Amino acid sequence: MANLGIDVLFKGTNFLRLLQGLWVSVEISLVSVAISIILGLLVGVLMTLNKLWLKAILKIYLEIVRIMPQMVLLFIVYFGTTRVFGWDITAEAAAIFVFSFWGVAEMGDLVRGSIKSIPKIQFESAYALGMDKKQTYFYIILPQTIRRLIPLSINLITRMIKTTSLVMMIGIVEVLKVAQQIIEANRKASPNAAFGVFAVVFLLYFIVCWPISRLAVYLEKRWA
Amino acid sequence: MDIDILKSYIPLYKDALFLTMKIGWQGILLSLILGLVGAAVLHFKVPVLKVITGIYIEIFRNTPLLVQLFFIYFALPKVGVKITAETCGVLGLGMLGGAYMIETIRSGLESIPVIQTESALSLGMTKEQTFIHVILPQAISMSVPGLLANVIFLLKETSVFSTISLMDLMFTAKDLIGMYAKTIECLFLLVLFYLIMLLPVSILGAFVERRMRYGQFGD
Amino acid sequence: MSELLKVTHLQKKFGDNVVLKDINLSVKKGEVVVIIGPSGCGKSTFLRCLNGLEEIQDGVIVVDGLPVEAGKREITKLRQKIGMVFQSYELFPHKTVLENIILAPMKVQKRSKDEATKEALELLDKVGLVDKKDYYPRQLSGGQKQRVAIVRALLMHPEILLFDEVTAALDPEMVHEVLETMLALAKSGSTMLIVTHEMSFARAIADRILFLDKGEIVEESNDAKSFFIQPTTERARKFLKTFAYE
Amino acid sequence: MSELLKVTHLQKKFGDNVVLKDINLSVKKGEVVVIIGPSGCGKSTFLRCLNGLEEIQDGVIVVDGLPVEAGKREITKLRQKIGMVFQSYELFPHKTVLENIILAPMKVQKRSKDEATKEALELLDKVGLVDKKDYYPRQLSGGQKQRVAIVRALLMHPEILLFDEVTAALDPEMVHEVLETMLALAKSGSTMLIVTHEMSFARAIADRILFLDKGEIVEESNDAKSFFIQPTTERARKFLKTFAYE
Amino acid sequence: GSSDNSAATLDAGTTDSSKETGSAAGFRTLDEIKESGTINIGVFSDKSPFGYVDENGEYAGYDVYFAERIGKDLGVEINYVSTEAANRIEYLQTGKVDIILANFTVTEERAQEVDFALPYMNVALGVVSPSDAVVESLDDIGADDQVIVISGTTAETYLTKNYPDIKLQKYDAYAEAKTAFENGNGVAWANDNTEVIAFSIENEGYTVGIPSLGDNDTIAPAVTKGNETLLTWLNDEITSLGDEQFFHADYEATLLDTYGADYEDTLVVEGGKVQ
Ligand SMILES: Nc1ncnc2c1ncn2[C@@H]1O[C@H](COP(=O)(O)OP(=O)(O)OP(=O)(O)O)[C@@H](O)[C@H]1O
Ligand SMILES: Nc1ncnc2c1ncn2[C@@H]1O[C@H](COP(=O)(O)OP(=O)(O)OP(=O)(O)O)[C@@H](O)[C@H]1O
Ligand SMILES: [Mg+2]
Ligand SMILES: [Mg+2]
Repeated sequence: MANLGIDVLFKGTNFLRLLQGLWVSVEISLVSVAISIILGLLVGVLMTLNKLWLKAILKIYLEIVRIMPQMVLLFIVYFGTTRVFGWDITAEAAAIFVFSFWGVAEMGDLVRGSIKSIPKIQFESAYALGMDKKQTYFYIILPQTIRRLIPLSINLITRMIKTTSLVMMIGIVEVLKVAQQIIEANRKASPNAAFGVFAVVFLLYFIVCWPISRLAVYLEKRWA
Repeated sequence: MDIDILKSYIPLYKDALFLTMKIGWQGILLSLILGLVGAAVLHFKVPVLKVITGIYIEIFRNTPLLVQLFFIYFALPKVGVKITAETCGVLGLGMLGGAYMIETIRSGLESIPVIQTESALSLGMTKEQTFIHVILPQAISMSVPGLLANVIFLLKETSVFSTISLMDLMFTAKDLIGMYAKTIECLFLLVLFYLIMLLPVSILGAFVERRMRYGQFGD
Repeated sequence: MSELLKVTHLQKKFGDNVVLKDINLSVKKGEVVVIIGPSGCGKSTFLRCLNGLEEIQDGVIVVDGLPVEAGKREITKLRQKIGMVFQSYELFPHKTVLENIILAPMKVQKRSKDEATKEALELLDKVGLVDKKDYYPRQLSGGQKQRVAIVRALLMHPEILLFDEVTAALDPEMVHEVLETMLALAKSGSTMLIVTHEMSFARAIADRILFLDKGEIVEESNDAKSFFIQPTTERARKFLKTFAYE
Repeated sequence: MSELLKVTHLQKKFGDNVVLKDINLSVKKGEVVVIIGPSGCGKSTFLRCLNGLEEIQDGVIVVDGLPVEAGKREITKLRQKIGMVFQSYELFPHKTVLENIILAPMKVQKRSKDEATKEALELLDKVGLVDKKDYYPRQLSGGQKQRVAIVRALLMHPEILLFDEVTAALDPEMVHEVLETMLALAKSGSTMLIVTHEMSFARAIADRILFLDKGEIVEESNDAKSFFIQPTTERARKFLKTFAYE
Repeated sequence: GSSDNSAATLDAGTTDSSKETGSAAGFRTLDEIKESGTINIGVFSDKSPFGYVDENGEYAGYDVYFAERIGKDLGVEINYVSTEAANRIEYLQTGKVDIILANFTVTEERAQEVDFALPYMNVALGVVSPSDAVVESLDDIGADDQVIVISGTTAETYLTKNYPDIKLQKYDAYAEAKTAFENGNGVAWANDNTEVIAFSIENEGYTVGIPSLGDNDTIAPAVTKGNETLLTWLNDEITSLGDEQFFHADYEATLLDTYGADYEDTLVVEGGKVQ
């Protein structure tokens, strides 16, 4: 087992491609998280309103996201929209849609939790100062909510990056797919390439996710 | 959708469901044990072990389960440790879950006011008695919603078991699509069986969360 | 018109639970009214009704000629006439002392930042906190926080100030500094409604004492000193006894 | 041996911050000592040192002939001699009133469940809470919680009871019921060290008053009445003034 | 009785609607493809030597060699789409690719979903096992022994249908299946004989005990069901390429390294005619 196949990575543009694949994962995650935060704020606020039908709809939405495997969602969005509506959306768009669909629900729930955890007295003292509902949410409640949320949403980024390997199902070539391509293209020359390449992939994931989750811990402590 | 096809596939999905549940719940049990032990280690700041636990958490939380399984299943035999796919699935899921469970239980522990520990100590209880009778039960009930969220997350993560030849729900679906090309039927059953597996847990989670909120605020 | 606040036949229920029954009260400009009574008798609820934080089931509340109706658009106008300070935790934790104070004047009353800041600093100076203007609430002691909350209410130039047990969560020395601030306000002629459990403070500051029990005004006295020595009702006597030992 | 507690040259630091300097104190069986002083002067820290919740940097604490040494195994033995009640939130929320009370006697002193329960019910009866035995803490008022906490401490048959501002978080009427319970204990001959901000209560219960300031015993008086009227030190006089208005 | 009826109705309904979408947006005709200037071809990107990405990021392999020629003859650019075994049909049915050239074995079930053009390669099954315990007949396999297969391959379908008692150990990807086989997780590995033969050539200690199993299958390009114009063009193309022995050239360029010259005639189907 002397040759673990790391050398394979230095053939041609292999390593560069691996990094490009990683960037695809990170990019999809970042865009999705950005969308998730913005829409999640809105959904979260909606979740706290006392409208029964709205609550029911959002609850169902949340349950769907929790229970449906992301791969099924990817299939449905990427192929289903074409079948049913005849839309031909790109795989990247489908992936971002599905990840955002997931993220918005999760963020929404986090936002709801954070808003609920803000003492009622914060609303009331804003009202007592003559602010209306909109001003109260905008200047008082949301800024506090966001601070609690940022560490949590950072964790969502790492979870998304780790889940992006599913997008290969709709033809997107991300880091794990590139890894498989490299392993297969070099199977003859270095049969053990799987180990080296996967070790590097393991490391790459760690290098990307670890600082992000440390940042979350740091912010959580700072804003606690 | 073709009902006959659905009917003929259902037994396959049922087998997959049983396998997924079997491995899933064993893995979850393991993760809970790891979670308790790890959280206790961090809580008591046990020298050495504390550092090991920290490293363990960082590694398992920041890499995908797929890659973790790959190492346990394919790399360990190369150094002479051979385990069956099922054991590997349980181990992999348990190790990943453990890292999440530790964090959840630990934050439950941290949310218990120091005064609880101190009043138990002033009643003459030892550190261990305090932990077991006073702190842990409270921490667990504080963490229940988080623990259930972890359970759902872990049951869903079983979808990567296909890598190590375990015929879980996801793999069954992909496999049947590959062989017989009945995409719609296969995905429909996949969603249905995930519902069967996860909906009860999810409902339980919502229920427990509501009960806890009542608990905190009085009646 | 020297009558600032007029409450007639006020009734407030939570579900079937009648919390305030037929309350009548009229407060003149410059008056300091102290409301005391056992826990749960409805003191906080009463103050909250006054600035429309609670809907009322019956009766009329009129502040400076305008009726208080919770939920209506105009309520935000009305609330600018009423300053309110709560028991605690009400400063906005994500804003500095100064930002806390000038936020509402700027956003609600559309005053310029410079002008609001100038007045805020003057008021902060009066309560001895001008050097803390850039601190965050968590960096302040409880007593300092409450004084900032008072300044925040004052900057809106309210007609009436409502104080709900503003010292209940404070350490004794801090109680003192907050109550001193309130005494100063009373001397300067502010109209105030104060709920408190500090009997000696109530005695010192009150023009009028209301004793509330089970949602009713059981005793009303324009002579705080004699009320504390010799209340006329049995219920008030029993209540006051809980503050003495031996 | 009637000397239950002896503290000599006690020094306590947090880092470089000396919080208690050279404290000397001796308490006899049956004595009630009340400790007063401004916030942050070290009252709580002192009580916590006494039952080994804090490590001390210098000096000796001896309870009933045994030295208190935080962190040592024997500390659990010693703590059984010392009952302590805190400001609040100390009942175990996941256990009923009765379970809260009998947990330590059973687990620590290995007493039988029946015997512990029997005594617990007797004591609960004394404080008027026997009908609440199966309630959970969240179903009790603050005053009831504190009385349960006192019973819980009593069931361990401690030699000394330490009370740290047990009424600070309570509504005024509840303050009364808790203090009455403590007065009854004092009358029955319990040895107690009490930290409180309730001056009239301190005057009523104290055999001895300690006035602590900046970690030092500034004034010690065996005559509570005259201390409150005419303290000998300037610092005590200033402190007492913060409790009066006008 | 009644359940049969409802199934039949449902079935009819599906066929109708799929026909509708098929003609509306389901596929692009030959002219539409030419007009657009680009053709979308679904290939494997990790199945060397048939369809893979080389170390410079370029698609290569037996299937890709053919795809390149298609692009050239149509006079259009090629847009490669990386497919998985499980989504090849979906890509065609939604018209997201025009042709699948991903080592697609012709089967009855698949033929109901997509239209296959003429074949361009033979495939049969083979079984490889460790030399010290060679499996020479599938009847030798014990009740507790497991045979490794790759999900979605014809080997899996064949064994499931004809040897339902044999326990299969299924993997998603080649790399994993082979590693597991090397680790001794199964007594044998059943796959396309091309693969197992190559494996025994490259790895010492393994023997192909069963070189050919079951029917001979073929591999062919597939298009969306009903895409007559493209199908006809592909069939004509394959037939005429036979004249220049194109697929032999393809073999020599892409498969020779792996299989050597011996298998050239067994594997290659020239001009769409199976010998
Ligand atoms: N949001 C609410 N829903 C239902 N009942 C309420 C609500 N708020 C207050 N109450 C009830 O109304 C009554 C009066 O409460 P309120 O808070 O006004 O009393 P209080 O006099 O301010 O007491 P304290 O001195 O303890 O502050 C109490 O019986 C209380 O239980
Ligand atoms: N864990 C700690 N770490 C560092 N400093 C502490 C700690 N606990 C207390 N102190 C400091 O020790 C001093 C005494 O605190 P202590 O709580 O004993 O005061 P206290 O007299 O009980 O005040 P209060 O009346 O507010 O309860 C204070 O200056 C406090 O800041
Ligand atoms: Mg109140
Ligand atoms: Mg203290």
